[in-house]
Amino acid sequence: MSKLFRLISWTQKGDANVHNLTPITALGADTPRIDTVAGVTCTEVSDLALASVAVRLGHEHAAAKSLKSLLNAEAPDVGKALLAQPYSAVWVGPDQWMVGADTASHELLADEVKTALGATASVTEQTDAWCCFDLMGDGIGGVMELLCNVNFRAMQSGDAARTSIHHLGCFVVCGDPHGFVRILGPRASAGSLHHAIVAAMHSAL
Amino acid sequence: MIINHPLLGPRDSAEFVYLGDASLMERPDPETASAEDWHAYAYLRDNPAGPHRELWWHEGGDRSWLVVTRNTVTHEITKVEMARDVARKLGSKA
Amino acid sequence: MRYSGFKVIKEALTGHKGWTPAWRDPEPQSHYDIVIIGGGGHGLATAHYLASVYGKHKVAVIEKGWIGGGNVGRNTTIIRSNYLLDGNEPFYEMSLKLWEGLEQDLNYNAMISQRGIMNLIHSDAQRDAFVRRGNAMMLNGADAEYLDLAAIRREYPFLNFDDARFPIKGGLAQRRGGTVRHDAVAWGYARAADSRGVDIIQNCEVTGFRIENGKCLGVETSKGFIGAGKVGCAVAGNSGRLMSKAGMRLPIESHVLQAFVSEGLKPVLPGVITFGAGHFYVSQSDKGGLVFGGDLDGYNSYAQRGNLPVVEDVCEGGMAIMPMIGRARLLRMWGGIMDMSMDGSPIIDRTDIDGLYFNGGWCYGGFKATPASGYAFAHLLANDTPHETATAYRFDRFRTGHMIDEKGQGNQPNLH
Amino acid sequence: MTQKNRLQGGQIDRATSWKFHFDGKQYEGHPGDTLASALLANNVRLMGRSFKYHRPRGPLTAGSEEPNAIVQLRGGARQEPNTRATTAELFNGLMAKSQNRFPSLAFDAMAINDRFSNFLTAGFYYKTFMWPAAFWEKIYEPIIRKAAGLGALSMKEDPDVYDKGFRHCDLLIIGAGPSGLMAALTAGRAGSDVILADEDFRMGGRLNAETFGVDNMTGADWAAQTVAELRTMPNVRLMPRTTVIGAFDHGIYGAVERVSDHIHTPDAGKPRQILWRIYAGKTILAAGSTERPIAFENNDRPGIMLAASLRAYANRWAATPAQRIAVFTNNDDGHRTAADLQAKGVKIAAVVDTRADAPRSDNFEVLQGAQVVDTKGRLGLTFAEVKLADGTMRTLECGALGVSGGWNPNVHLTCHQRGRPAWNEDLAAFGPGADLPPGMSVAGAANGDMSTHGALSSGIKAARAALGLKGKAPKAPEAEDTPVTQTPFWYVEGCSRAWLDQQNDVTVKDVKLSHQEGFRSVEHLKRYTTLGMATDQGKTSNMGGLAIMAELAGKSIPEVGTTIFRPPYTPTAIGTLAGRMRGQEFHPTRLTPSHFWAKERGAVFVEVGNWLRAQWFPLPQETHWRESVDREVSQTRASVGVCDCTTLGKIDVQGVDAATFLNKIYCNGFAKLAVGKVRYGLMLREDGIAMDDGTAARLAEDHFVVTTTTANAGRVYQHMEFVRQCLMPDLDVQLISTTEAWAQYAVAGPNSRALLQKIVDPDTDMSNEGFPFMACANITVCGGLRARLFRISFSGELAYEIAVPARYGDALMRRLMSEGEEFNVVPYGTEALGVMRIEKGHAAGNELNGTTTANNLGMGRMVSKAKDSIGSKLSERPGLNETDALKLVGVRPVNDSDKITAGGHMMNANGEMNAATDQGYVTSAAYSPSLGCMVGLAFVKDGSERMGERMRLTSPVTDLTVDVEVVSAHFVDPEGGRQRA
Repeated sequence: MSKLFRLISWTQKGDANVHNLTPITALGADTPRIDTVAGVTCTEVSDLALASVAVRLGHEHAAAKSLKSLLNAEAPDVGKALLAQPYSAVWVGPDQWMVGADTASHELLADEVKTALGATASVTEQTDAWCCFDLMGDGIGGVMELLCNVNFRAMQSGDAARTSIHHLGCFVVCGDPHGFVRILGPRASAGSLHHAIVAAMHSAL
Repeated sequence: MIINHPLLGPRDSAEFVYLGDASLMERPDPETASAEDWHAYAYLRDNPAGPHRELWWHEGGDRSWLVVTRNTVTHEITKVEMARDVARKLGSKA
Repeated sequence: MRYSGFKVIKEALTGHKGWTPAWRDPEPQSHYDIVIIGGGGHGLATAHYLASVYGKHKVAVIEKGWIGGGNVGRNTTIIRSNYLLDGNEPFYEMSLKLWEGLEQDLNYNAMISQRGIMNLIHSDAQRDAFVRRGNAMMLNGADAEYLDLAAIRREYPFLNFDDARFPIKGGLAQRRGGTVRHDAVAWGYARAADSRGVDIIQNCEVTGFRIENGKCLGVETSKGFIGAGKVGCAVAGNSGRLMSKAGMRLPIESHVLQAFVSEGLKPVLPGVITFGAGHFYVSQSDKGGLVFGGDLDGYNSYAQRGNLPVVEDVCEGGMAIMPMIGRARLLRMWGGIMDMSMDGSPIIDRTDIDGLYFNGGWCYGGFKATPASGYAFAHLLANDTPHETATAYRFDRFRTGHMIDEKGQGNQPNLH
Repeated sequence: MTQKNRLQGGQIDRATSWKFHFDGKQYEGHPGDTLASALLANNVRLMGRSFKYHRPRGPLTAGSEEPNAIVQLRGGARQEPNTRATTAELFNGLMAKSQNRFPSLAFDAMAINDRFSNFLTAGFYYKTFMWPAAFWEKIYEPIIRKAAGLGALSMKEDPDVYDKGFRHCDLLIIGAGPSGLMAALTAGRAGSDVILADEDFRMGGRLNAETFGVDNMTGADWAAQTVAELRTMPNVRLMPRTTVIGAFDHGIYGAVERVSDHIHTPDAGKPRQILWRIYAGKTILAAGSTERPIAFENNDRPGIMLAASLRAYANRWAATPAQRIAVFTNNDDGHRTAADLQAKGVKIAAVVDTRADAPRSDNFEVLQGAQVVDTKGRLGLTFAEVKLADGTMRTLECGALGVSGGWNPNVHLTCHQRGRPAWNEDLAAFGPGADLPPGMSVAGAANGDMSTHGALSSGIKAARAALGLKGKAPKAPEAEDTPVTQTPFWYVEGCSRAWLDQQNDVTVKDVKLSHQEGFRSVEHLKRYTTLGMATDQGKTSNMGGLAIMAELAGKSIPEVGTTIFRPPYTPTAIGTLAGRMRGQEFHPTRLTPSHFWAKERGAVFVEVGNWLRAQWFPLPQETHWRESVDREVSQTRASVGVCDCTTLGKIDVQGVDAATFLNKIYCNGFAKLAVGKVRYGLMLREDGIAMDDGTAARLAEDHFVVTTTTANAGRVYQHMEFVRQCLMPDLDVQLISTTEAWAQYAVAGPNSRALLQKIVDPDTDMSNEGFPFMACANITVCGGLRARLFRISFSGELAYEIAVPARYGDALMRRLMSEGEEFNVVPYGTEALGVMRIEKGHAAGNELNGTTTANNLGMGRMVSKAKDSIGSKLSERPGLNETDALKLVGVRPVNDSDKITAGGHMMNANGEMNAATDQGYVTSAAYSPSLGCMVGLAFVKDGSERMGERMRLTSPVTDLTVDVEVVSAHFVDPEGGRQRA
């Protein structure tokens, strides 16, 4: 195998955090943005590592097994999310999941997941494809119904849906129907998404 | 409109991208097909006033292609299938 | 009966007792030289030119409902000839010239109003494309004018120049473009054709074609069989439905296009304006309503109605480019069924069935084409050769790879 | 005196007085008033002018069906034309103006039209203004346009914001009258998720306008009590001030909530209105019914109103247009009006009833078998001329006349999916038909259950049926249950200038003329006379027109049929339908990872799709953009430049069959691409036309990264998913977009290697041998950060693209700039990028315009014959392979100072220049600092065979024609030595 091929895997690089580049948040600052309106807060989440898992054809069983041992739980079913530590997961499509963890301890999450699933699944780093906002407080239902077409009133903890917010494809994960929802959106449009969320907060609250 | 996604349940059609007649899945066999077959495949449509099998892509959802049977006069949707399953059946037929 | 200033005054002073029906209501004869299926703008125009230009008088137009009830009665009334491709531009330019003389030709005031059409430009690539188009128009003898930002600001001060997501960079104008009182077009052609002996038969639905060894002998209708030397189909929107009765599959899908009108407002718009960074075009009628539209709903449909997402999309475009209409109210929305062809361009051609001729595939460009479509179809029906401006509108262009694709979207009708 | 016509009682808050202005004059009203009720209470009847004849008009109704009392509300940028005074809620400081009059409402010069009404009949325009031909455009039309319209826009940007939202429910109930309230109560108590929407600001419908009771309390009190109970139910959402405007497919309803229209200005951050998309499992339409007038001569004077509206003003708003009124009716309902107003101290001149057997009254005079044949009063009603049963005439002095011709169920929403209403003989009116929108049922007066008790019971029934509730049905409250049988009476014999459509001035005479001229279908009638096309959408006028047309045609009304009711139910502000999607928020904005850095550098940005990209980076002393761009190009070609190219689409393609898959997607071969290598790829659409181009990098046997153009990223991804799922479902391939995950920068120029060597960690061999042209690898930079390196060149220079996780993009760009100082590194924007790719002859969006083939692009040989790929077969059609097909070439001016214009057309050196002699067109043009003149790329007929030929470039629309020379598209380094160096 050529030298280049040897370089394909990052796992052979020891500590990934020795490099000397400083990240910025999706909104372009050093620290996450927090907005509060009438007791409801919108908090930018900048320490979420993400990796997508797509099962290889014919490896459904093996992949499910490996994923289960990685997550310490069954991979979430259609429309569901696994809210756990150290790994969380969201169903994103047939035989596809998004796995999440803290960047601090899982900067190389994609490699971890790939190592766990091996040839049974395709794994892609998605950490910086997304921005993330947590909505917390009483009355988030009123905010959500201005933002997207998910029936939030019917959502339970652990329900997840892909939907459109301000013409942006987003994931909505319900942590607590009465006070916690997580919104994942395209990172490059973090500003537009944030603007839409805060405008809806001012309108509904 | 509301498309009853086989996996996700009722979803607004605004989340989907429409392509056209489901016959687009029946691509001619490059080995055997005639020029006329290719012309018919790419350009001719039944365009029925009534039930129509058509392709929708769930872009704002799970990125599945669906085969939706929808009445073009009333917009009533009577059947929704995962396109990949339909394609596999077609494949096994061929 | 001819309309004249004298007649109008006389009737006004004598209680309008002398006005007679604008067209007769005859029963079908057993045989015609030419039967036109479809009492819409194109069918009626075809009949008019057959009678007035090509000397054919034994002609019938058969309509399943009331004339003018299809797309000629449900469109946004715009006329223009700002096309790019050689297959199109001469045809639409002829159409515009026919519009310019229509009132005198028909002795009917269709209120042709050439207040101009302005295509706004929002990017360098778009400017390059519109410059190419403007040049193509002028090289084909049409009028076109490129306006820079300053000129646009002068002529359309109410547009969104200062807070635009996609700033206006210029525009391509066609001053001879404009609008027409759409219903009057159907009525005017019907009245003129009728006065030359054409039978306009309403509430007469075609149930089938009588085809014997490859020749079409006439049509079966709800009023019985009507024999014909030639049958011309001009039912755009329902082409698929009709031609399937002749066993034909077409390079066409039927789609719904919504259109909108606001409450009557004091004049605000000089002419037609099209937004280049969203789906929105608008003009103002002589009654004061803003008449506007945008994109197709996007799915095959024969239902003359659409859904909310496109209504919102169009209004978003409107507010983006002219935010002063926010408090104007949308009065009515409706849908028309479009013959969306595989390259976005129409078909005026003979079919493989002897004596059966086809006119359709107008996408949403049908209204402006009405006079030329009628003229070219009449020419084809009378001479069996395509009119010089319509030679490209052939069925077999897809077989041979001679598509006329203005938008460059390929064989996906809902993108044209 | 103020509020001369204010009666006692009513549902207004007399404790509070509000001041408001109409046409500059100040009046007083109370909370609970509408503008119309407050004006009537202040003895103002004249509120508007009609469209065509400018006739003086006052309110005809007390609701959203109002054709006449249309005013301009508010002022400045909030000026709101064509607003119904009958539904506009009064607020303190409200300002309104009458419209469509000059100089004043009382004296309107345009009322001259009324004198010429003989000329201005239906269809008048079509017959005239044609002589001489030129006059229409120049003289006639401008005059007509000047008279057009009713209200005026402010022409200023609407300062208010609008929201859109989504709500879901088991049961949507439209209308909160007796049946709607009862349905909500039934469903709410059963625990289902209910939304009750009503256009009024006070729920209760007719119960608020009538005097009769429900369960031993007044209807209004019962309604209030019921609303109070519903408010306690968490599963019931009450939406007052919310008009359901349309019934769309599959149980989706559009509804407009007027959040702030009843206050002076919206609170900070709050919307004026909200468009709700309501997703309803089931729907009950309980929209009530609308009273219809009777047509008689001069039936349009201010003071002439629908009888039940007169009653509503008295009972709900304690207002009357006059102290002495008469009633003209063909049914018992009219008598209620007389009784109720009399009870409030209003004098009843008489009740004129068309029926010979009309019920008598002890309290007021009833003229049986009589008809109102004419009226008097210039700016308001003074006298009504009555023809008695015996033919003798009698003049009634009255300031108001209540007219009742019966009731029409409000079936509009039942028809929004093109269902047709059905004729109800008892009511002599159209009721809901059989083909309702799926999931909808109809209750109460909308369904023909006209009595209060009937409405209440039908509400219970409808709710139980919709929700499939079992068990014993609750009993409906006690209420009046008088049966309604309606004998039709449409117009008074012999009337001519009797108004049907009051706003559009359509009279009985016009309908007769329309019939006479052969416009006999309802659609023709509507279009020829404009009947029912005014802002009230014909709610009070259509039936009268239909009845007369039916009589003339010798048909029954159902035979004549109706026109189609279309959304919206009432006119809807365009701003509401747009919501927040306007201004800068029209579309979301996508920012590149280096955006914030570029902003600091003072970059000028340009919209590319939804992306904002740096177009160029001006230096303080630079006064013209060309200076900046030329510098960026020269410095890059001389040393090194950096450009953010993150916007290019990136698609991660993995799986055992990834190579097989790409082999099908691209027209050129990919099966044999070595790991660690990149290859240029061209994608065709199935119709053989070029769709997109880009590169595919093979990072592993089963892993590719595909790039697309910025513009086509979305469509290409969709196309690849289509091929994967629908055409090749048995391949092992997985796709996911990674466009935004990676910050990707082009580092170009002779010093690019030297610069990158300072960034890339040492274990990557950057030598030309170690990392040759078209190599790619996963590497690390800056001491261990994962990165991707591609040696590809768009500029034609020695160049790389380096990618790091997006969050580090900002830092990497700053590092490249600092480390690059020694090389005089320059950041360059999209303009310089464009210049360099044109100089290099690379095709981009302007060349890939959806009509060009591989052949046109000079890549015909790339279309592999060895395999089948998408589009390969149809690309063989003759029309796409003609001998003189357009070929991509370069053009440069013969005279270096001449301009090359993109969009210009290519012509032969000599001869005419027209469409017939057209030789092609210029796709892209730019000034080339490298060549010192403008250069362009062009498609020219048989271009590849015309190198060195002199041609003309003409652009009449920009008034330019220059001599040009056809040259190779590769202006710079045609042999490609630099990028391999």
